[in-house]
Amino acid sequence: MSPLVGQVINLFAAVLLLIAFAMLAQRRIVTLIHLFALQGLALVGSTTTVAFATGQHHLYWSAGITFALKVVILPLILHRLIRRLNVKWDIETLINIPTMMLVGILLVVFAFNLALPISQFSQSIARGTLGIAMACVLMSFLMMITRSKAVPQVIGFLAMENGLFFAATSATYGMPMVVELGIALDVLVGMVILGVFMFQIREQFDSLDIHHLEKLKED
Amino acid sequence: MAQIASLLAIDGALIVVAGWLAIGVAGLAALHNVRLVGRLLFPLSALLSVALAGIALLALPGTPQTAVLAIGLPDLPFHLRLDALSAFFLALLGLASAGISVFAGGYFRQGEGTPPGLLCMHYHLFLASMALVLLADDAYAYMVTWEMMALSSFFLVTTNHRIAEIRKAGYLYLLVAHVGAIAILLCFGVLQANTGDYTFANMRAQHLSPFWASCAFGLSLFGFGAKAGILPLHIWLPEAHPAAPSPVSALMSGVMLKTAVYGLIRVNFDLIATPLWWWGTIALGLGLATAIFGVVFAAAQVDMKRLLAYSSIENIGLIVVGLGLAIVFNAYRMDALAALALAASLYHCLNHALFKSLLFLGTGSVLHATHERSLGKLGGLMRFMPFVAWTTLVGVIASAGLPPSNGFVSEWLLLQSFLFTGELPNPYLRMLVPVFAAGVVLVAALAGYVMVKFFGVIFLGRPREEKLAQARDADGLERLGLAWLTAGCLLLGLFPVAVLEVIDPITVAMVGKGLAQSGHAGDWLMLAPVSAERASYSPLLFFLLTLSIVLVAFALVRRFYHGRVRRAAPWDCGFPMQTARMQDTAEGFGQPIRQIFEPFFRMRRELPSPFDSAPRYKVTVEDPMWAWVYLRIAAVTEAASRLVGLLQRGRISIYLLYSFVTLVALLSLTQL
Amino acid sequence: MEAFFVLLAIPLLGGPCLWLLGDRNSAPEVNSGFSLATFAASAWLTAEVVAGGPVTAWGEQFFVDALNVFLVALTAFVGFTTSLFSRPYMRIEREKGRMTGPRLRLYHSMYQAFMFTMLLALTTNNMGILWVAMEAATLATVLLVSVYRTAASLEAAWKYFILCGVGIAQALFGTILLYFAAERVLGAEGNALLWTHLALVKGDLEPAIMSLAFVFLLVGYGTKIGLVPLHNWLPDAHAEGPTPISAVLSGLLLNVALYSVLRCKVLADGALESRFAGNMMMGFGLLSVVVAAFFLSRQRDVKRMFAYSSIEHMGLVTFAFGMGGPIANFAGLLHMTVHSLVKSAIFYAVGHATQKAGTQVMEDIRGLMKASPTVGWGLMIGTLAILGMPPFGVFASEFLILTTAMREHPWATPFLLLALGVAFAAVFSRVQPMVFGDTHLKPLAHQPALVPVFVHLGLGLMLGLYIPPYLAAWYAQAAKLLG
Amino acid sequence: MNVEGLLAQITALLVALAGAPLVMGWVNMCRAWLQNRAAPPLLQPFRLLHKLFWKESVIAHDASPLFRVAPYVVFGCMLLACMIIPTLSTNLPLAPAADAIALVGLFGLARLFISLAAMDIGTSFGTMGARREMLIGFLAEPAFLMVLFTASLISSSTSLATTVATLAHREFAIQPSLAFAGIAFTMVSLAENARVPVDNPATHLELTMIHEALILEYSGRHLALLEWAAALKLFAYSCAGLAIFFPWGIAEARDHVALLWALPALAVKLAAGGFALALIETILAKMRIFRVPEFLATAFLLGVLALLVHLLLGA
Repeated sequence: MSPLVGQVINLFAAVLLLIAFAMLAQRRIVTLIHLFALQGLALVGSTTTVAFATGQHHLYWSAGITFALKVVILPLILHRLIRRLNVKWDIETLINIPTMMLVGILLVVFAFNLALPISQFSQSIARGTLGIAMACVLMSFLMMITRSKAVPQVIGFLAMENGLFFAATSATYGMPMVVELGIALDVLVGMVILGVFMFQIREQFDSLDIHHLEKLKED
Repeated sequence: MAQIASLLAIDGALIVVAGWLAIGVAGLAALHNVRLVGRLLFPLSALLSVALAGIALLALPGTPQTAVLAIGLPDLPFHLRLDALSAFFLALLGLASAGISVFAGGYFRQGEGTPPGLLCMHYHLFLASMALVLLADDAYAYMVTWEMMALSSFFLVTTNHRIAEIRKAGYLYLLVAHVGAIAILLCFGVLQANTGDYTFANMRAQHLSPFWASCAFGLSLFGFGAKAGILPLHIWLPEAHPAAPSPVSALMSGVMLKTAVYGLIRVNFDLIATPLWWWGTIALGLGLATAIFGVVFAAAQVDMKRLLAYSSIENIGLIVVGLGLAIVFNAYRMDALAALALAASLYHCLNHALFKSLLFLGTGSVLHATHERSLGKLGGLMRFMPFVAWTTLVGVIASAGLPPSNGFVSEWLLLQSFLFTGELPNPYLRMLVPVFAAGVVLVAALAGYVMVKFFGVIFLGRPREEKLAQARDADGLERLGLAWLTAGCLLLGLFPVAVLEVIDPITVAMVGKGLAQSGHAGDWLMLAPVSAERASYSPLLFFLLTLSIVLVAFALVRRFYHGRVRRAAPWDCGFPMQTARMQDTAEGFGQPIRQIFEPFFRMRRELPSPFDSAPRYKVTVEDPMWAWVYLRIAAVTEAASRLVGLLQRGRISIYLLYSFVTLVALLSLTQL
Repeated sequence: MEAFFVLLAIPLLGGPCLWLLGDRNSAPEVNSGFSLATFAASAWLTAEVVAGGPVTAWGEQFFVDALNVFLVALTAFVGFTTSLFSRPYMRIEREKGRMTGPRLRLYHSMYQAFMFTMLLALTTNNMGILWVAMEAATLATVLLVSVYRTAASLEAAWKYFILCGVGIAQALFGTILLYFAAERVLGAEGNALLWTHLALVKGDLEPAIMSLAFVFLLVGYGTKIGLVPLHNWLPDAHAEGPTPISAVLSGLLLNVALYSVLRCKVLADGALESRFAGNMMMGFGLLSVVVAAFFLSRQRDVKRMFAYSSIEHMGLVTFAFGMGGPIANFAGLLHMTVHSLVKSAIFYAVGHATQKAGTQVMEDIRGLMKASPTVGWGLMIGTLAILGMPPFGVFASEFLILTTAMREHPWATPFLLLALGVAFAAVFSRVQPMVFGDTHLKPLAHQPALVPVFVHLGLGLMLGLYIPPYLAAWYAQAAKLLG
Repeated sequence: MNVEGLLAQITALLVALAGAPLVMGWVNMCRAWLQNRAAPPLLQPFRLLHKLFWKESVIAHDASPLFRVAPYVVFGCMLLACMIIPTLSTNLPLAPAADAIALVGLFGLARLFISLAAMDIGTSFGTMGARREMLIGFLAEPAFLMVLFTASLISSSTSLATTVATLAHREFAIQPSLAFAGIAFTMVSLAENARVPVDNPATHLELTMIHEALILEYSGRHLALLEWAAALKLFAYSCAGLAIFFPWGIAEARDHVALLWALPALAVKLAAGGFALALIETILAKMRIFRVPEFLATAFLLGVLALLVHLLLGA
């Protein structure tokens, strides 16, 4: 296995992380969707590289599914959704963006620290990828926490899945095929249900602002 | 014959339990048939009670018998054991419940909430679970039956559940019982010493360190204290007893409280091998505080059943004082004295079971005849209900602890055991214990005050309400029940030596020594637990002497003088407009006590002004433990739950943040 | 082998069938029929296990051992009784106009789908499939939570979806890490996620990875268990969804999620050789018990209250498994079983009570005993059972848990004492006036299905006094497995 | 049971029956002298009793049988008390039937009956009297028992006969515990026998009386029995006090000569005691009823103190 492949994968990992930061900082929904698609693309790239390097053929399948799902279908659905629901902007974040970036950096440091001792066990090409995957997951989590509208929250959720998928492919050469299929199915069904939900919420509250969804509480 | 009987005793006890359960089921089948339930099932159950008492008394001196039931946890079927201690309490249960059940047969009528058949079921479940509590020989069986007992009695208390107050009383009762039960459970957790074996036999074999043993003691005192009504856990008692139908109050006060005493004895004398002396002082202090508190509050009550409930608290206090003393002696291995104190406690258990049941049943009859519980609206019932009045009078004398009744015997024994504390090795205890004795005496004397108030206001004087003149005396079954308990009180009072002989095997088993009584068993007349020179008391002689003096005096007066009587109106002080409402009231009777013990009470008074056209005087006396303990606990809980409520403010971002923080925190933990 | 197939095929078929059937009048009965068939299949499987011990199937993709066999039977059984309960319940809802034809169609098909995911999660040997099934379970129920389309139910469903989705994503990361660790030992093939294989080599798994993996798995599945502070979806979803769904969420989903954690704990314990996993579970458990108890004391909505009670009980079970040891594990398994039975019974009774009263606010439900003695007694007995009153099974397990805790972790007992006391005070003070006292409630249009209530309570009662030997043997074996 | 014992017992009984009204008469005489009045004859109480016995009993309409039984019971209790207190001899066959605690119980029983009887008619005075009587009782009883306990601890026995015998055989020594006990006992006796400063036996002023309020409704033979019982009570208390604190001159088992000497000794002691009582009643004023609890609490405290002093100093 050539060091070049490792470098390529690391490059994709870096791109993923960068996009994660960008999503954290992004205010416009449309751009968020673009970034999400871009992240998917990076994921496809890294998966293909791993598949190529290790000769694990099922990873090509994984890459294919990922491409179909995360680069094509989901962004399309999301675009349709925001067109139909007529939401393009998401001005309000709950914490201001510089603070969020700062927290994001701390998270990256934290994730790297966590991953450092275990990535040495990795037989895989790119050792740093696990840390990056974890950082991506945590940053998507942060994004979900700080967004106050439904659609960006969902995108955060999907970005988290991307991080997970990246961990699965690059750190472990992919999960067994059955599992991956299952995961993909779940994500797809989840998206459909989410779509249904969005409409229901919209219908009920005339808005996708999740501030409306704060009635059930202990008072 | 005795051999055979002794061999089969535990099976006999189980048959009785099964019989009770069967009667309960039969009651369920005859849900609304009052006649069947009252005339057949309850008297039948009373017969079973008598049988149980007989079996228990036969089994008492024998060797412990065991049995294993096929139910329970997989490795822990119900272990049962009938030893002297449980036999004694079973006999107590049998004796008291026989009278109560017969009375209940005449008492329960239609239209009081729960249908009679269901009531019959709860009632017999209650009886059966009490019997099983006394038989249980492993922690699980004990706890299951213990809680069944609480549960069935809860349903009995809330028989009349349409009334919100009664519901509240039942709730409070079950809550305290449940918290207490958890404490008992934890106590067993300590005693099993991590062996995973919950049989009492295993617990006996464990040698606990002083720390763990003290934990067990504390937990048992809390747990059983909650059931018995030791300060400040007594709070449910004065609520639940008035709420429950009278036979149920009788059963709860007379028997159920004793199961808690049984538990205390079982744990602290049987299961824990090595008691520490300071446990005894704690029990003494708590017991005395409970007794004083109970009796002082009893004096201030204006509801007859509430008064009796506080009086029960007092009696439990005295019993615990005796147990505390026994623990102290036991810790110093002064076996004979420990036996004396323990015997006093046990004797008092038995006495209290009978006379308090009798008094509660008496109030039941009064309640039925008048539909009135408030002392302020009763009076003069002796003329309309002579049978109830005279039987109650026996209970009153016993409760006041006066000779020649049974109540006096146990107080006498208790005071005797106090007088030997000069031999204690610990100088502080030597000084402290006489002070406790003084307290006990004070309680006993105050009990007399309370009982005069109780009897005098209900049965004596003139009827304070018109309708009381229509009151009818108790009939058939009710009379039988009252008579049974009255006879019990008298016999226990007159033949204490026989009772102490029964108690002897228990003290031998628990503290290793019986009373000296058994040494010269021929002297059945004279109660002299240590030696005749030290102290002696012969109630029978005492009673016969008094009786003969009274009779001789009567005969002589009639012989030498005359028996003429003229009826006239009482002396009215020259004030002709006297009505029955002008009699002294229950509030008035309690007034001196309220004044002397003012700091105890939380009193609210509404005093009329001289210009009121319709003057009203109202005084409410509250239990200070409410404000001091319970309301504070409630407030703290409230505050805590308000704080906890802040966790859930409805914002999904915050919820996600919780997950996030939890995740990060746990991940950080892995790095440690 | 066939039993697995039948067991999973019936609900899998049932979903589409009921979808096709739509809102015909017979749909509830068909739903019950499928559930009954599932239950029969589970009985078959159970019988096979009783006869021949642990079974695997399809290249070890499925397996049943002592730990999950009783859960399979329990799940199928509760699924069946809930379907019985839901027949009159849904008819009444429909007459009230709260359910419409399409909603009923969704309800019935998703019900079967949910059952499928539950059984799949329980029987699969593959940790990855386990994750898939858990996620699918969320998806199957989320639309049912919002089936009434009220603002509150939408909100509840949204929270359910997002919180559980995010949570379960963590579990996926944990699963990946698990795979990452396993791959080094078992090689990069399909078997590396098979639990039976993992269990064989658990001592060789890299501790550093496994500790991270367990944290992610615990947080992930813990969200579904409803462990505080990850529990926030649970009361909302229980309160706002239809009552049969509350019953299966409480009675089945929480159990299955806990089961997943247990599988992971076995592996983590084997790898870490320390009490790390156990301590973490004890911490979560204790926190859940205490916090839930205080939440209980501020409830007004009856279903919400019993949802918090589920959190409390799940906390207690988690605490028990955290303690470990044969007795505590045994108690935990028993508690799972009985809690599932009793809590679902309570929800059935509550369902009818709320339909009678037309509200879930407890202050407006009064005197059930008078309006309908059976519902009243059902609720009363169920409540007493769930509060740990003997002779019900809940008490048996609490007995074992508390006595064990007293000696092994005495520091925890004051908290438990406090929590159980507060919980008792809170729940009972609310249920008592609901059951007793006078009433203005009117009888229902359809005969309520009370057989399930009393069958469940009867089983709960039985488990307190007598545990069948084979069940006890399974518990003991599973307890040993859990260490 | 031996002949001497029987003889002593019967003597004690007769002495009590006859002596009690005499003591009463003696106290009244002394008091009259001290107050510069003409004294009634010593036998006046006997005449009073005789007169009352002959009179018709007037009973309220509402009175229950309890009302009529009570005087006999009270009389019986008091007589029994006199029989078990070692007045002349410690060799009393009936003494083992009741010890010091039972003695207090006996007084308590009498108190219970008289109070209940007072409540029976339902007039305000009766109930008020009963309430006050019980109030005094619940404070006096423990104090009395503490005094007896102090004596019991010295002799390690609660049996009155043993106690007195032990005390009589000791060398004379100043015992602080007994001194405390003695004061307590005096206070208790005053309260229990309805004497000044707690009650005034000579008054019928309704609002202040205690004992008289209790027996207000009684007349004729019932009143006679109650008056006699009151005299017996005073006698019993006096004898008990004398036996404990001045135990000299009391005969012991099988000592015929001593029994002969015991009677004059008792007469002298009673005379002195009666005079002291009259003196106290003359010097002190009656206190308000609300002061009584304080008075008796002091007595109780002194009793406890006596007990503690004994344990502390061993004396």
